[in-house]
Amino acid sequence: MEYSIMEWLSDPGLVHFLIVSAMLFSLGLMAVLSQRNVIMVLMGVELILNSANINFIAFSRFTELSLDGHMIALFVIIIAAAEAAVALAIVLNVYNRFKTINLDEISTMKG
Amino acid sequence: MELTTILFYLFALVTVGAAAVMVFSKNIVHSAFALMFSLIGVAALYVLLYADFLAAAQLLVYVGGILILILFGVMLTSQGLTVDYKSTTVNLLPAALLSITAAALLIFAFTTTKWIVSTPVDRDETVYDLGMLLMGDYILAFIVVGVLLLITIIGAILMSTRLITQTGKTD
Amino acid sequence: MEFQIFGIGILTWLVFLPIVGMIVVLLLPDKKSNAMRWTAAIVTGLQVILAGVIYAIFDRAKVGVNDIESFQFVEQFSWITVEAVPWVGRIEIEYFMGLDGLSVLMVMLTALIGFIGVISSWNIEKMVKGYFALYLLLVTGMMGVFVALDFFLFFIFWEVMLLPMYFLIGLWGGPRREYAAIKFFLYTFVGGILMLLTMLALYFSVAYIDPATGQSVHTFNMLHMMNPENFVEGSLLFGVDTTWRYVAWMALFINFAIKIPLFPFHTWLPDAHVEAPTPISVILAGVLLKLGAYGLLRINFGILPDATIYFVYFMAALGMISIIYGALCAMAQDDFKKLIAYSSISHMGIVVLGIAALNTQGMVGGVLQMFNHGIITAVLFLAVGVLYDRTQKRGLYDFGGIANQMPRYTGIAVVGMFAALGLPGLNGFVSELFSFLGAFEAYKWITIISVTGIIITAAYILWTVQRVFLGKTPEKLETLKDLTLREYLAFTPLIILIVLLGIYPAPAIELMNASLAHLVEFVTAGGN
Amino acid sequence: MFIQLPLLILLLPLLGFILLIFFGKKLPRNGDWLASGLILLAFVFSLFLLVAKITSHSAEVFSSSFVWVVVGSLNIEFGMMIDNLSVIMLVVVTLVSTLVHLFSIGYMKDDVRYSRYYAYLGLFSFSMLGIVITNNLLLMYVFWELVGISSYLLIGHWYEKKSASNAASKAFIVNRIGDFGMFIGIMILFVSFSTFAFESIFESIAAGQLPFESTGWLTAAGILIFCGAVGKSAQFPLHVWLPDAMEGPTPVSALIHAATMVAAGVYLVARIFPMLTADALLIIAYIGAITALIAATIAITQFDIKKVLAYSTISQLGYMIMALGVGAYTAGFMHLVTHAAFKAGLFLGAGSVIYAMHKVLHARNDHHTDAQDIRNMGGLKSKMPYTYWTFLIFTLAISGIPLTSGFLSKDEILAGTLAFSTLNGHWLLPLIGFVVAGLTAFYMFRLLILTFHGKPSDQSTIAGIKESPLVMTIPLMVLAALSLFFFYSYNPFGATSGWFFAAVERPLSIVPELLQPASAALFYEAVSSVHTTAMILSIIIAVGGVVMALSVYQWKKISAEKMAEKAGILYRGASNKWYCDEIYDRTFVAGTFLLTRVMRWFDENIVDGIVNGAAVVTREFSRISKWTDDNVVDGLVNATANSADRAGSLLSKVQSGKVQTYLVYVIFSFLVLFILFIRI
Amino acid sequence: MIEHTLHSISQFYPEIIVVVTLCVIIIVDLLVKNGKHTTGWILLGGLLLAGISVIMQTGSNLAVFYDMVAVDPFAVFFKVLIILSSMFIVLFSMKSSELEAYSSRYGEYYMLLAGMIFGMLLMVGSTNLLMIYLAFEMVSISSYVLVGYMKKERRSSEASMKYIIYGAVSSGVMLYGLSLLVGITGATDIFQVNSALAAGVGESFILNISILMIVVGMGFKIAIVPFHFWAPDVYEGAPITISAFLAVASQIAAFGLIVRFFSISFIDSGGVTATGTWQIVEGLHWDLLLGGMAALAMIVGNLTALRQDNIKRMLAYSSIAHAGYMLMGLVILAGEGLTSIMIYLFIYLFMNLGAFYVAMLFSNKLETESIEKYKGLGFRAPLESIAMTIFLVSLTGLPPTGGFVAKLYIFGAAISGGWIWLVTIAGITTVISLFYYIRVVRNMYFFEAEQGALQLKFDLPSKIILLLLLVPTLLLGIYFEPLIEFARSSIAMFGG
Repeated sequence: MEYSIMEWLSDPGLVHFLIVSAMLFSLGLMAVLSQRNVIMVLMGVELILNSANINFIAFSRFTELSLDGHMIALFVIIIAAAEAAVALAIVLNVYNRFKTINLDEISTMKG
Repeated sequence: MELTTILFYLFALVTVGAAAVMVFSKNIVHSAFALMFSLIGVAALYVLLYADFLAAAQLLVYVGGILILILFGVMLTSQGLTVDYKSTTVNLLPAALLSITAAALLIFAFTTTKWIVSTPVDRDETVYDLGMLLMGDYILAFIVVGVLLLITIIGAILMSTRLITQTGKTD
Repeated sequence: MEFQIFGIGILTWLVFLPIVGMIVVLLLPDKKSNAMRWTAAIVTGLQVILAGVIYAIFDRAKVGVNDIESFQFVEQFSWITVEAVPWVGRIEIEYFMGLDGLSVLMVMLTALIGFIGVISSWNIEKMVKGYFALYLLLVTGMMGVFVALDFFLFFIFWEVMLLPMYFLIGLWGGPRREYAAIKFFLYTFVGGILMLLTMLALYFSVAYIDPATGQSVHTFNMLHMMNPENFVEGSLLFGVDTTWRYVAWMALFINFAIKIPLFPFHTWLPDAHVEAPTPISVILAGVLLKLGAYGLLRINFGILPDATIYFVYFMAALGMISIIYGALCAMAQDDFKKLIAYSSISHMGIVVLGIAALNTQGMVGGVLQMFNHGIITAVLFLAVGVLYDRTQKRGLYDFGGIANQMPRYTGIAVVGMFAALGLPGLNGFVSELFSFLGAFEAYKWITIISVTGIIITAAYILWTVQRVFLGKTPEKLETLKDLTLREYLAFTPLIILIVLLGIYPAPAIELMNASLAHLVEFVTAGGN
Repeated sequence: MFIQLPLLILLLPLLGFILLIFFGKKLPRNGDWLASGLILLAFVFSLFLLVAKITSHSAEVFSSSFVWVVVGSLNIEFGMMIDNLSVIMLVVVTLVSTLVHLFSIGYMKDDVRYSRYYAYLGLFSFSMLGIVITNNLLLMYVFWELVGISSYLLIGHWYEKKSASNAASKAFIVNRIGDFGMFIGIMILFVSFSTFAFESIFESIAAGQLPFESTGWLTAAGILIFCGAVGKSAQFPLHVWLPDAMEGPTPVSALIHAATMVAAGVYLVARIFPMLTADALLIIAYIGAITALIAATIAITQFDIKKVLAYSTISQLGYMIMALGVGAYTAGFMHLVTHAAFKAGLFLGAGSVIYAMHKVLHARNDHHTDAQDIRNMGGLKSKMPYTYWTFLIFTLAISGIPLTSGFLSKDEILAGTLAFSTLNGHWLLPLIGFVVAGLTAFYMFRLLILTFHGKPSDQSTIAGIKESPLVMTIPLMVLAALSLFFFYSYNPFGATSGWFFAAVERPLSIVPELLQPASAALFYEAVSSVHTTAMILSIIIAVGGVVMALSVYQWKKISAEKMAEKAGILYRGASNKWYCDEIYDRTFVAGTFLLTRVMRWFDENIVDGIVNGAAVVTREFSRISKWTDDNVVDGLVNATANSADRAGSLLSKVQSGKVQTYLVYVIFSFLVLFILFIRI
Repeated sequence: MIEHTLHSISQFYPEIIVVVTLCVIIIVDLLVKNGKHTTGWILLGGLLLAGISVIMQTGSNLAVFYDMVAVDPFAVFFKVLIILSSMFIVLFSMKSSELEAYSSRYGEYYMLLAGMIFGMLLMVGSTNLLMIYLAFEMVSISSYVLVGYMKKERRSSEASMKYIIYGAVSSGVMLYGLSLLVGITGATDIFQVNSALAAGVGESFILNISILMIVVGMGFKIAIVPFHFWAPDVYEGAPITISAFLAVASQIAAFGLIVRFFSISFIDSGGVTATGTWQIVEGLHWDLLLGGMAALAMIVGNLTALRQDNIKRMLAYSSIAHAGYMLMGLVILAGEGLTSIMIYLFIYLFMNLGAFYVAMLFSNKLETESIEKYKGLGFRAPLESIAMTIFLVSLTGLPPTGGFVAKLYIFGAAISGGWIWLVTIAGITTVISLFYYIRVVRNMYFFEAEQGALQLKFDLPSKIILLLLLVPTLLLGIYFEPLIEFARSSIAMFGG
């Protein structure tokens, strides 16, 4: 069976979603690695989690995974929320100590 | 071209584009809003994937919860009244290289893999099934997440409230 | 086996008496330093008595080496047994001790030197409790190595010595003690790791069929390891003359060479000797160095005979280099202790040369040299200690004319010196003689070159005698007092042994004759 | 009797040693009587033994052994052997020893370590007797070393003097070098024949067994054992220790360094004579000849009375060795015996002179004048008549003037060398022999004249000189008597007819025939044909030497200085002992010291460095021990460990404290691992 | 369905007890605010009960909660270890003086601790990818907060922030990897994952990516190189009790998880070959991957530890190195490897906790964690110094201490598996480790105490806790047969 590129493009299937997730993942990674602001980094993390979720849901639809994927994604959303809450609490605390939330300035311990 | 295809590309563009704006914007508030659009895009994609409950949850939890949290974070940690929303970057080159490599690697892997695809099931609604699963197979996970949230609350409170020392002074 | 005290075997007593002593010392109140000294003396004294008993009833005709039946004072019971692991078979570690001709002399040496070490430790005033506790632990370790027949047990005792030694040098030593201590520790530890790895490789390669149950049992039992039939087919060390066997031999050899110490693994010794307090130097040179040579005989020769034959020339060459090199380095020293340290390297080279000969004369010479060197260096270090106690100096040029002030001391020290020089009539000669005779049979030129070492030895020893004892007494030394009673007590048994074994070494040689002859036969047959 | 008595003789001096070393100071008179008495007893027994052996069992060899130790399956046996050679040596040793003991009572009277001195003498006598009566090489070696150590102790008796302790060490170490050869020789024989006993070794060789199946090794074994003799008998090139050994008390020189110990080498060669091949013997002969010549030339130029005698001793030992080398076995051994008597006498005589000089100088509190320099003496003849006359007899004997014992033995040696050259064509040997004979006569008379005749340089010193006490002169007289011919042969011009030649026969060579030297029969035939020639020549040369000495020093016809000038480089060479010491110092000694220092440096820097392993670890060491260095060390450690912002080093950058940098590395590692992983 | 749930609950007592304890602590904390360790005692009691119920589970081997969690001997072994170490940590916490400044928050402290313990208990039992992730996050989120517990300390705050950023990213990556694994196999249960893989999915490229991503997350938990970077900073910043908890309990739980995950998911269900080694699912070489990481961990951990002056930081690097040693056990595709990991962990528990504990005692009195300041302590605090020496010697791996037995087994397993190069690196790095361990000893003994330095007095409970750690460390060096039996029987299910 031969697919032309156009045909492939015109029929969004599993791989399309996965590619979106991959792009989201790498954008999240980019944010995490390059942004000095902690909050930006946390936003990057959210992107990564979301990209994984897209995977789960996509697999859930296109493979035999059925609703397990939805289930996992649901829990991931919850955990993302929890993590964000704790992370922001910690950020606040750090801000109180360091008066900055630039990650590279918060490095008294090294070596 | 079917509608779903167009919608897919639209939502995908919104999702990825907004994420890109989020990453490359210099203003942190702009970034936050870009993130919102991106997350909404993801929710829309969920709809395309027949995950209606998940799309709802995504909107509620993320857009309604996490984003607000983040904005609070931005506000609380900005210096006083003169809000400095500038966000600067570090490690730009290695970060870009690594991200692009990761993306390329993943996309390459996804496209070359022969996925065992089964016929997509067009679900009407998933809420009931999910509810059954949650009370059945995933009961333990449900409970654990409950404990987790409890811990999170305690932790977040511990970290964000001011400490009252024994002498009664606040920190 | 046949000889027990309160139902416990004599070897267990011998090994663990010092531990009992250690506990007693630890329990004594801090102030009672004399009681601690006496405890140590009594414990080590009892060891000497036990060693005497062993000497008296030791059957000279039994060979030992790889034959459990002819070991003596055997104590063997299972220590750790894990039944039938599916993919490994049964695992076994034994508490297995015994004596044969290889070890009996070393046990006596350890007992004696241990006792004398206590006597010469009498004037240690700093942290007496810690000192004697560590000292006794050290003695246990040394004794244990000599009697252990299970590799695991051997290894445990081997490593148990490390820490006490580290502290004994590091806490009670001279000005650069810290450096010396860590150096000693590091060297020995590297060797220990090598031995550990080899031991494990051996363990997984050796399995014997338990006659009782028919199970295949992995074991640390050295005697089982000596039987080539017990090597599991396809295991790492299976076969004869394989690369892995050579590697294993080499790893073990390096470990033992460090302890001996052979060139080029010797550099820890001068530092350790110089910095260690006198009794520890005595122990170090008197017993610890022998562990290396003993290990070579017991383990390298016994378990990997094919590799031994393969490397024997190399061993002899290293022995030769150590002899010459040690002697030359000794000659260049200005520090009395360093000089003796290097002379130890030289003398231990003779041991290696002797045992590398792979014939009875050489082996007897080598093992006897171990014993004799132990006695002789003990005398020499004690002698240095006597001077150091009085003057706080060790430089050879700090002395002169001691003979006038301390004639008795001089007499004793000079006897020790002459024994080290290999003067006939004193014990050093006998063992050097047999070592060289044996070696000559195997390696003409190596031996001939090695014998030049005795010329250099004569030179540096006489030069030392001259610098320290002869000449006019400088004014600052005119107040020196001759030996005290305690010092006499330490010296006397050693000097008696030096002379006695020099004139009639048969009592020592007959102990090991049969065993060593058997070992030679065993090794030259390639272990079959 | 022939086993028990020698054992007793052996043990008597040992008993003396043990008693004196432990209780010497507590005994009356510090025990000199005990030591002397014991040795005298030994002498009496020895004499009895000699008479009994020679008269009744002349041809027999008594031997007895016991197992000393069993090594493996080998029995190492010790034992002793009494034949004519050994009984004669027994007497020589005990006699000289007895006389030296006596002499020392006077000579060492006021010494601080008087009892120690006698103890050491006992130890020496014991060891020497051991060499004499042992029947195997190992025991020989044992006693060999023991005489070495007693010699060391006695040379260093006055160890406060640096020169004395130096000389002692030097003597021992030089001897060790010789013993090194001997030890290897013994090893060769033992490894080949599994025994140390002479008898068994000879039997094996006679049966055709060779060490390592090679005639070369047999020759080598012989030469190597001879090395021991080279050391002990002060043969060239190891002769340098003997002159220095004169730092010891003079009686010691007489006993050890003239009569007995130094002769042990000759005795050893005589013992192993049967197994020496022709090649070995030739080398031995030449070594002896060279030694004789060199020492004689040096002796001419020396001014220290003991040094002259020392070189003379070396020279005479060279003679003996040469004699054995050419096959004049009996003559060589006989020279040993006769030489023992007259050389001991010479030394004791010199001792007597030195004692007298010393007393005078001491009384005058003069510590600058050398009591041993013959230039400070002269005209002692009238002051010390006993000493002088006995000294004269000894001098005549050593010069080889007829009617003395020296003439008998020396004449036979010269005849032997001559015979050897007729057989083998080695004419250099007799030539050297005769030249040395002349030189000997010359320098001995020079010594005699300068000491006893002529005018003293300092009259006042000589005026105070007194003859030594009786206890010192009696030994001189005894020895003088023994230097006359009739003790050895009734014919003053031929030793061969005496009992000595009958008792000591050259043993048969047992080496394979091709390697044998000329047989005894052939040799003696040649000897008898050249004997008369040799005798006449030797007398002429000896007398010539004497006359020469007289004309230079007594009659002053010839100026010694001018002669020296004429000799030029030769004189300077000889007076500086042919620079042997200097050469050794600059080469071997300096070389060894340099080597030791190099080794030490090597050990402390290179080996330690390398063995300590990777530089990191080494530096870690020093860091831990010193905690100070932070340049090279930290650079290296940081390279492996980490530190903020060290450019170029991945690891050191890693733990930067910045969490995003960590994450960059995590992702990077992820990719790297993936690439590695996917390849597998 | 309800029956199954109820039955599952009956097999779930330990976890339930911990959660109940958590709730009790919350309530008690609301009622009693006395700045004392009341809640600590409650937690201790809860742990004791949990421990007893764990021990009562010995021998059972079943899957509960719809195959989400397994209750089997393997889990029991790890749960015992986790509860044991947690109890020690609670005891430590009661003796810690740096926590005293926050005594008003003791309740929260112990609550979070209980949450973390709950997560760990789940971790070692999880057989479902979702449960693995949840347990993982449970532990992580509690520990993020606990690390930052000392809010007034800059370094504590910093540590917690680094930790959460690092942890969030790592778990994100792991989640992504899990999603891929789920997608490939179409299963969330690791047994199903295994059977799907064994049936031959045949896509090794994407599979490798997903496994590596999972390794990133799990490697983060055990702090294996190159995913270890957080550890030194976090250990240094966190309260000592939490550092110790992370170094020991967290390590134990993560190892339990990793061992189960890898050896169930990726071992060919064909099981054991004739020679006693396992077959890996085709196309995978995680043994080499993990072997390489183990080697790196040993090298980097030990070398970097050389330069540390802060005892906590030094112990952090040492923990990294020890993780490397333990990981060696996993690369050996045989039951011996797992046995040796478990033996190692068991002994590691005592010796490493011991070292942390003494460090804590010292820092309580000296108010410093600098090793340089330990000079002369050998004479000021003899018992504690001797104990420290023994713990460090044990960590070095010298007999007759437990550390030796641990190393013996790990090295032995590696040798018998033929991983000579790996074991050689392990040997070399062990020698290197001697330096930094002995440096502490040297500082304690080879220097005189400063002038006027007083003896350090510790109360009796402190000493008893010390002995509780010291005695097993020594005893296990001499007699370890029961331990081996215990470990061996606990992994019977892997060996067939």
